[in-house]
Amino acid sequence: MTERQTPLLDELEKGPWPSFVKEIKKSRKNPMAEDLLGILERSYREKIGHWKHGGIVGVMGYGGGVIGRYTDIPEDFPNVAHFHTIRVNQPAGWFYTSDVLRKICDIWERRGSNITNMHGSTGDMVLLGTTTDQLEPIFSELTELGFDLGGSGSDLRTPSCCNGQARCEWACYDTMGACYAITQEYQDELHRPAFPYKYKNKFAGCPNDCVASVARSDLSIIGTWKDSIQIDQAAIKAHHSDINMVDDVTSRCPTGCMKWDGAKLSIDNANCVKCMHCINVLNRALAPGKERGATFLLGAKAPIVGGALLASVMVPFVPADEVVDTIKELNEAIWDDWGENGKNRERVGEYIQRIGMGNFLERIGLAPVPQMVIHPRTNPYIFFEASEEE
Amino acid sequence: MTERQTPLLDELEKGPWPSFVKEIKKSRKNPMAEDLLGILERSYREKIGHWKHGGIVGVMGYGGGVIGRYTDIPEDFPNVAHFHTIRVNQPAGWFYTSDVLRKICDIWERRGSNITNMHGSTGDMVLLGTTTDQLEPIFSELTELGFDLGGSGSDLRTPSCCNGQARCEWACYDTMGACYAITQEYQDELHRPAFPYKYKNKFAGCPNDCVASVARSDLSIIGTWKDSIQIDQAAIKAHHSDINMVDDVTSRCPTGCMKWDGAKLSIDNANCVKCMHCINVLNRALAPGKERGATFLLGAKAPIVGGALLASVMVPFVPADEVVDTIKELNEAIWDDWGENGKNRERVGEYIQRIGMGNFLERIGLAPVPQMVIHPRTNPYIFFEASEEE
Amino acid sequence: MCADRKTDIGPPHHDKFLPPIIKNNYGKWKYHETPQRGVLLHVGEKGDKLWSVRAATARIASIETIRLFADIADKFSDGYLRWTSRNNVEFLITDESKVKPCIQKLEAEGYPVGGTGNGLTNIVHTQGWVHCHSAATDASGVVKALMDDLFPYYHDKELPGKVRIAFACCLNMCGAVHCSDIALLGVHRRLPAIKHDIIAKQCEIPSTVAACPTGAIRPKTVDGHQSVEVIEEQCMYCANCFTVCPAMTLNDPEMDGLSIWVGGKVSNARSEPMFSKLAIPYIPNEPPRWPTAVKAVRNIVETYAKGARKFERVGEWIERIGWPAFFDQTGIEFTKYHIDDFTHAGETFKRSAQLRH
Amino acid sequence: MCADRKTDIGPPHHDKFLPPIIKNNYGKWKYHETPQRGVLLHVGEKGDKLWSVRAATARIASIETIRLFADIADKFSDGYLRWTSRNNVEFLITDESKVKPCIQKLEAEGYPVGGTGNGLTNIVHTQGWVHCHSAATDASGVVKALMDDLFPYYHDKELPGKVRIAFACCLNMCGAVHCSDIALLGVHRRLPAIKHDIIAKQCEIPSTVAACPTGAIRPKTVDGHQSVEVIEEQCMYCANCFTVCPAMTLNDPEMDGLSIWVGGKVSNARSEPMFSKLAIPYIPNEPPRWPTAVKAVRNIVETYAKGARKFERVGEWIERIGWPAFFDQTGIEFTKYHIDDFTHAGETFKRSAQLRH
Ligand code: SRM
Ligand code: SRM
Ligand code: SRM
Ligand code: SRM
Ligand code: SF4
Ligand code: SF4
Ligand code: SF4
Ligand code: SF4
Ligand code: SF4
Ligand code: SF4
Ligand code: SF4
Ligand code: SF4
Repeated sequence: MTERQTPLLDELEKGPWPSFVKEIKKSRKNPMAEDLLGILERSYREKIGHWKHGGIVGVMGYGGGVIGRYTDIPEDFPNVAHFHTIRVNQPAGWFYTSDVLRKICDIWERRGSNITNMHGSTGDMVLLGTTTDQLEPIFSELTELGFDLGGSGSDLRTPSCCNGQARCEWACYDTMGACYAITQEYQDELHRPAFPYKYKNKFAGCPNDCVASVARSDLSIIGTWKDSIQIDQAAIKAHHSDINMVDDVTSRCPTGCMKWDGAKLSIDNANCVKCMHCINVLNRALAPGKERGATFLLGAKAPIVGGALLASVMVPFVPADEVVDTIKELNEAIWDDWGENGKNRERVGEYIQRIGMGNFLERIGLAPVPQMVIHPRTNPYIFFEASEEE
Repeated sequence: MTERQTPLLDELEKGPWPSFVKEIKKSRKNPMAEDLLGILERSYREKIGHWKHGGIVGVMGYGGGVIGRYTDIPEDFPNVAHFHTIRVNQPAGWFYTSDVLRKICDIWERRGSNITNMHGSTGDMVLLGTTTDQLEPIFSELTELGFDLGGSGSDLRTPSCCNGQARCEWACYDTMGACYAITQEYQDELHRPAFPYKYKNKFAGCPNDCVASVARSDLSIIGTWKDSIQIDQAAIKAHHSDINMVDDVTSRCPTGCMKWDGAKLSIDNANCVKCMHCINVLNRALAPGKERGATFLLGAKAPIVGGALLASVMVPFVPADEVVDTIKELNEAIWDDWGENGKNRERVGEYIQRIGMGNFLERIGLAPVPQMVIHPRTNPYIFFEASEEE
Repeated sequence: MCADRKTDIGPPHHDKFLPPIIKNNYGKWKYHETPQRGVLLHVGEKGDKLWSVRAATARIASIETIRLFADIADKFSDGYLRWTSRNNVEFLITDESKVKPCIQKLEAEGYPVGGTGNGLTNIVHTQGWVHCHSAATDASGVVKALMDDLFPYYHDKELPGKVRIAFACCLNMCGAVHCSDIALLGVHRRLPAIKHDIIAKQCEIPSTVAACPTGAIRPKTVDGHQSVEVIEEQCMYCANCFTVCPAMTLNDPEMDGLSIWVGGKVSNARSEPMFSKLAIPYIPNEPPRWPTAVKAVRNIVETYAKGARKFERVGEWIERIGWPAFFDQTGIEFTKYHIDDFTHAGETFKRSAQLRH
Repeated sequence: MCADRKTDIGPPHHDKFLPPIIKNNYGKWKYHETPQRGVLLHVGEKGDKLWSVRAATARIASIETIRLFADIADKFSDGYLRWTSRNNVEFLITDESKVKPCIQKLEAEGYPVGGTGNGLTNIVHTQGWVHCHSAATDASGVVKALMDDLFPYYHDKELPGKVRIAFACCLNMCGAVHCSDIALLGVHRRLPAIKHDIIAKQCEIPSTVAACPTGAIRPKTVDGHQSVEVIEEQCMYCANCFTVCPAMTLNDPEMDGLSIWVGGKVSNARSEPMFSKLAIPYIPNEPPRWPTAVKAVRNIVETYAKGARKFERVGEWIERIGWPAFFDQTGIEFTKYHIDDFTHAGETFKRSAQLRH
């Protein structure tokens, strides 16, 4: 097969940033990659994509994990007539060994396009482009290697987490452990879509939220602490050369709960909202408290249909060793209710808004607390219940 | 007529605060007042009001200014069988002479209940309770005295204003002058309801907003200034005994644009948002700038139907001498559009939300400016126009 | 109708009622002081001095009282007086020696002087059982009971900042209830009672149906009458149907009552204008002196007085300490009713992990 | 199907892939430093040291590249490596002397090291014309053009704070576009083209009608076919109908393009998480290197770099200076499209007189 001319794409080989065009060209000996280049050059010329709505394809017994994809011009690009992606559930924290990566590459060289996404934006390792007949063999080789598929469709999506305690001094609970435990616990929910719509879990070890969980997961578990920030007054000096204690630290505290008297830093911990800023800046001197755990937030999503949502507080604090059990309780209570009553393609965040947070809390068995709101209601439209009658 | 026993109401004659029960009793020689006492005692006993939905009553040629009111138990309280209120348009700033007040009292003694509200919460002098046959005579005596009725129904409601330049050093434009001018200009709109719903104008001389215009008027005109706050450094000392310059002043500035170096106060006026706080506290030393005018905001209302609204910025700054003309332009442009297209009982603030602010601005001929929003849109649901096609 | 019937003359020009000192200093005031609670001293650019003595009223004023004020004005302020935007009356005095006697006279007559500066002033309120058909509670009576109890904060005791209390007897909110430091609001809690036999005569069925913000009303034939029904779960007792249609009444002696709201403001000082937020969803009507409501408001005022910084309004104080602390310090119970569930509810959910623990 | 077909085994346990130093220090790290851009040094409670060298990738990775990374890992980091939550690759090195050579090797192979600390890191992005049927623009190409242009801010040049750029090729926003410092979002601007002849076969008409957030779709018979129509004024080109029904396509070569959003974040540091806000409603698709979009982003980054305080994220900077100043300083035009007109629009109106003039 002769290599195609791709004058437009070639422009994207220039410059210091790694080039995806080079990546595809590196895979060029694979005819799928060659046709991908061709179809992409065509899109660049015509300013339009050439993919069709995916049909339902997958591996036996699973309802998710594969995104079916076909080109609308198979006559010109027969090698990408089928070009399905496989979502491979990544190991927690995206840690690998060279060894296991090579084995995955080998499978993909034999059975796919040679091209991957490391990683998809939910967190999966995305194997980019194969044909329907290869799906089952790929699946069997992957499971042989100890890997399994991730989620797609109206299921529990592949959970993901920051690297947490593996490589971060601030992790307030074991994000990777929790992510693994939850992923294993819910293999059925992950592989067999049975929800009204997708449902995501993400795990961040502290309020820096390095997996964007508050914005991108239905249930977001963010590490935090209850007691006082640990201060090593002596170590503050180590920071003195590049940090101005007032301009850079105390004046940036959202609640103004810190004082620097020129020699000593004091924190009114009752008013600390655990934002992490001072700890981030003075990371040799300050550390989260010792009574650690997590805040649970629910309901984030992208805009379709009702507008984007950030997750909102469900449980202000759960001790670290109860995090996994609490996630299970919450997930299951939520799935029971939303799974039963959610409309088709209604994320849980939208569902809550439709039925009312107060009602939702009652149904999932959580008591309302003021931490759940920015402020109490401003409108007087209260749905008083009949049971209130005396 | 014998005086009734009112054991419950009598409880409300006790205590240091002026008693409305005493006020009604003072008027007791008037049979309407006597029956009002009786009906109110009944309400206190039964915990329910005894007034019916008002019928349409009024003076000839006017559609507003009188609120019809009838009791639902006329058999027991025949003297308040009719008990209409008359809204008398107050003089701007609620200034009176003893002389004119006595003349009003005389009219009301002859033709009404002897009881008033000084004032109603829109601002009118409210004459509380008369019969249908008295309306026309009262109106004629009031106009003879130089007074006219205020608004009610779907009309321009009685405009009101803070006392502004009459007695306040901070007034950035002539609120009373503007209120008077606008009231006179729109006598027809005030007396003959022709709008989809009520429409209110309120005038506050500075951002302290002593008439709550931002919360209680459809068009709110709030005085402000463009240039620098006037500072009399020497006068700051006059405040020194009771004011802490940092705790009470600079640290309370919403944008942190003030500095106190122990002797001198400096303000980064480009970042001053004209909140008034520092001027309020240091009123002998600071004053609004010299380039004065007003900010126009639109759309405030009480909750029914879509929830309460505060007014939002329409024109960030209008010089003081153009305020009245700009109000007229804006009122008229708004009435043209909302008057035509507003639904029945849809306040202009709700109307804007229904049709979209961008469209509304186009229709009333105002250019969009970023001062109108807290922040630009966060959702990507943009109604691009066909005219955008190239 | 006589030929010279005057219409559309508008209000009299205020010039007629302004004292000479105001005409001379119009737009030329320099600063003000508060020599004592209830008295404002405004000083003009050229040194002219005007004392305003502010006295409380019940808002409801008998003509006897207005005549009394006229007499007092004649005696102490050359016949000039005004009302404020919050139902206080002010006597405009140019002769300093008349200030104290004016105060004495007012207080002797039962109209105490106060209401300026940081503290309480008069309550903006509405008609209640005195005049309105919509009222879920009385207005003047609750206001009287409250102000008796909180009287020192009007008269002489200072609070950290201005505390503006408003009162409205139904959700129409004919007052600044939606933006007040503390607000009391009459609420219904029972479904509209529908007069099936007369509704079709008294009201337009389609506009009645359309009036409901939640779409709870549906047309229905009852006992052969053209009427409507209300879906219970969808009704939040706003009474908008009643405003449009008198044959749907919400008033109910047992279920009506009051709710309490906190933290609103309208001034732009320091913080931007804010809405009031729900503190207590329901307190029963307890005429004549509404002891539970009075106690609840006093509790909020006193907790605020203890905790707020100078100049801090109630809403600013709560924003600084956080709503959990507000509920904690006041001992008010947080319930599902506090969590918004109307159109923009989601905008009030706490969408961040910034929390005090 | 063979008897021993494995299913539901889930991902391998991460323990298998963690280097010994991490196992030993799991949950026991003490602090970190950044010896140079792109290198993190984590120090354990007992003094153990782990250097992570972070390199850029195009996210799209050929197996050749993954094998290259495997070789590099074998050589410098005992075979251990990881990817980050933003498509960078990290080599986990315990021998300090291997840090520089590892960097050299990576950069020589075209995978520059950087992305830590205050500055730019990799762009979170989506599939675009490489794989998705929905794309209003390409993803990888725009990202490549942008990062080439902004490269120094990834590699060595500092910015006041972290700047997270995200890219999504349609309103489904398969990325963190809604909460990014700077976001690029593919937009359609032409009505869905309806395939009247096949729509009834391919799609359920009722669920297609129901999919529209604004109710713009109505059932209609066209040329004898059961189909739908779209009310032009009510369509805002969200393509939700297309997601549900392939017979309604939005893709259009001339009208599709990009929008730019600014000021979002997800961390709780200092300020709470924030949504991105519209900066530029529309920029045409200009393959292969999207010069207008690139220039627009550079302008925003540079204006921010000039004006922001240390640690300040884009959204925090704008909140401090105010949106009028943002539009003024960047020279971006403010249009009616910037003013929200969707469900919660009113919540974004400026409802106060606190303004800079
Ligand atoms: C592959 C991936 C983008 C990428 O290039 O990385 C992706 C690709 C698609 N997403 Fe997504 N989404 C991907 C992460 C996301 C994320 C980000 C996240 O998970 O953190 C979001 C936003 C967060 C969220 O869940 O709200 C996201 C929000 C959507 C939506 C809108 C959902 C909503 O509730 O608003 C759709 C529309 C839908 O579900 O019908 C969608 C639909 C799609 C579909 C299946 C399009 C479709 O209608 O068939 C895309 C298939 C493209 C393809 O060719 O493979 N995708 N999608 C990401 C999954 C890879 C992985 O498994 O790791
Ligand atoms: C008399 C007064 C209350 C008072 O005791 O002071 C009043 C009394 C009534 N108001 Fe009001 N409103 C009065 C000021 C207000 C205000 C405050 C203001 O103007 O600053 C508001 C809130 C601001 C606003 O305009 O939104 C107000 C918002 C309403 C509403 C809700 C309007 C809305 O858009 O949400 C209604 C309901 C309606 O219009 O159908 C309403 C309706 C009514 C009616 C006419 C009830 C009705 O449905 O027939 C009341 C007649 C009561 C009576 O017995 O006289 N009244 N009303 C006030 C007028 C006196 C005056 O002219 O000075
Ligand atoms: C007389 C009156 C205007 C009128 O034309 O009637 C008035 C007059 C003054 N106001 Fe006011 N305000 C008046 C209602 C208001 C209102 C409206 C309301 O309460 O419904 C507000 C907005 C309240 C709110 O935000 O909810 C108001 C917010 C202010 C403020 C801002 C206070 C704050 O910190 O938020 C100031 C500044 C100050 O007090 O230093 C102020 C300051 C003043 C000054 C000092 C202005 C001056 O130099 O003359 C006057 C004496 C204040 C005092 O009472 O100590 N005035 N003032 C109103 C008296 C009402 C009453 O009887 O108590
Ligand atoms: C490796 C990674 C986690 C992972 O498991 O993959 C990570 C690792 C670290 N993050 Fe992060 N963050 C990572 C994604 C994020 C994200 C998520 C995102 O961007 O999508 C965020 C939220 C961003 C946002 O708000 O939009 C994030 C917000 C932070 C912050 C808060 C910054 C702020 O001021 O808002 C810190 C604190 C700091 O930088 O001082 C932080 C700090 C750190 C530290 C210093 C934590 C530590 O002690 O190890 C790590 C090195 C940071 C650096 O790059 O300089 N990390 N960090 C992610 C690297 C992404 C990349 O390749 O660039
Ligand atoms: S979220 Fe917190 S614990 Fe996790 S990697 Fe980021 S900074 Fe570390
Ligand atoms: S973590 Fe944030 S809120 Fe707490 S003290 Fe530090 S800067 Fe302040
Ligand atoms: S609004 Fe301003 S100008 Fe008017 S009375 Fe109040 S403080 Fe004075
Ligand atoms: S008026 Fe307000 S914003 Fe302006 S300097 Fe004074 S305190 Fe600051
Ligand atoms: S608040 Fe309601 S009950 Fe009270 S006066 Fe207004 S409309 Fe009547
Ligand atoms: S009270 Fe309100 S919610 Fe209930 S039926 Fe009437 S209009 Fe609808
Ligand atoms: S953002 Fe849209 S076009 Fe891009 S991958 Fe996701 S669904 Fe496809
Ligand atoms: S593009 Fe969106 S708004 Fe337009 S018809 Fe389709 S679903 Fe409705």
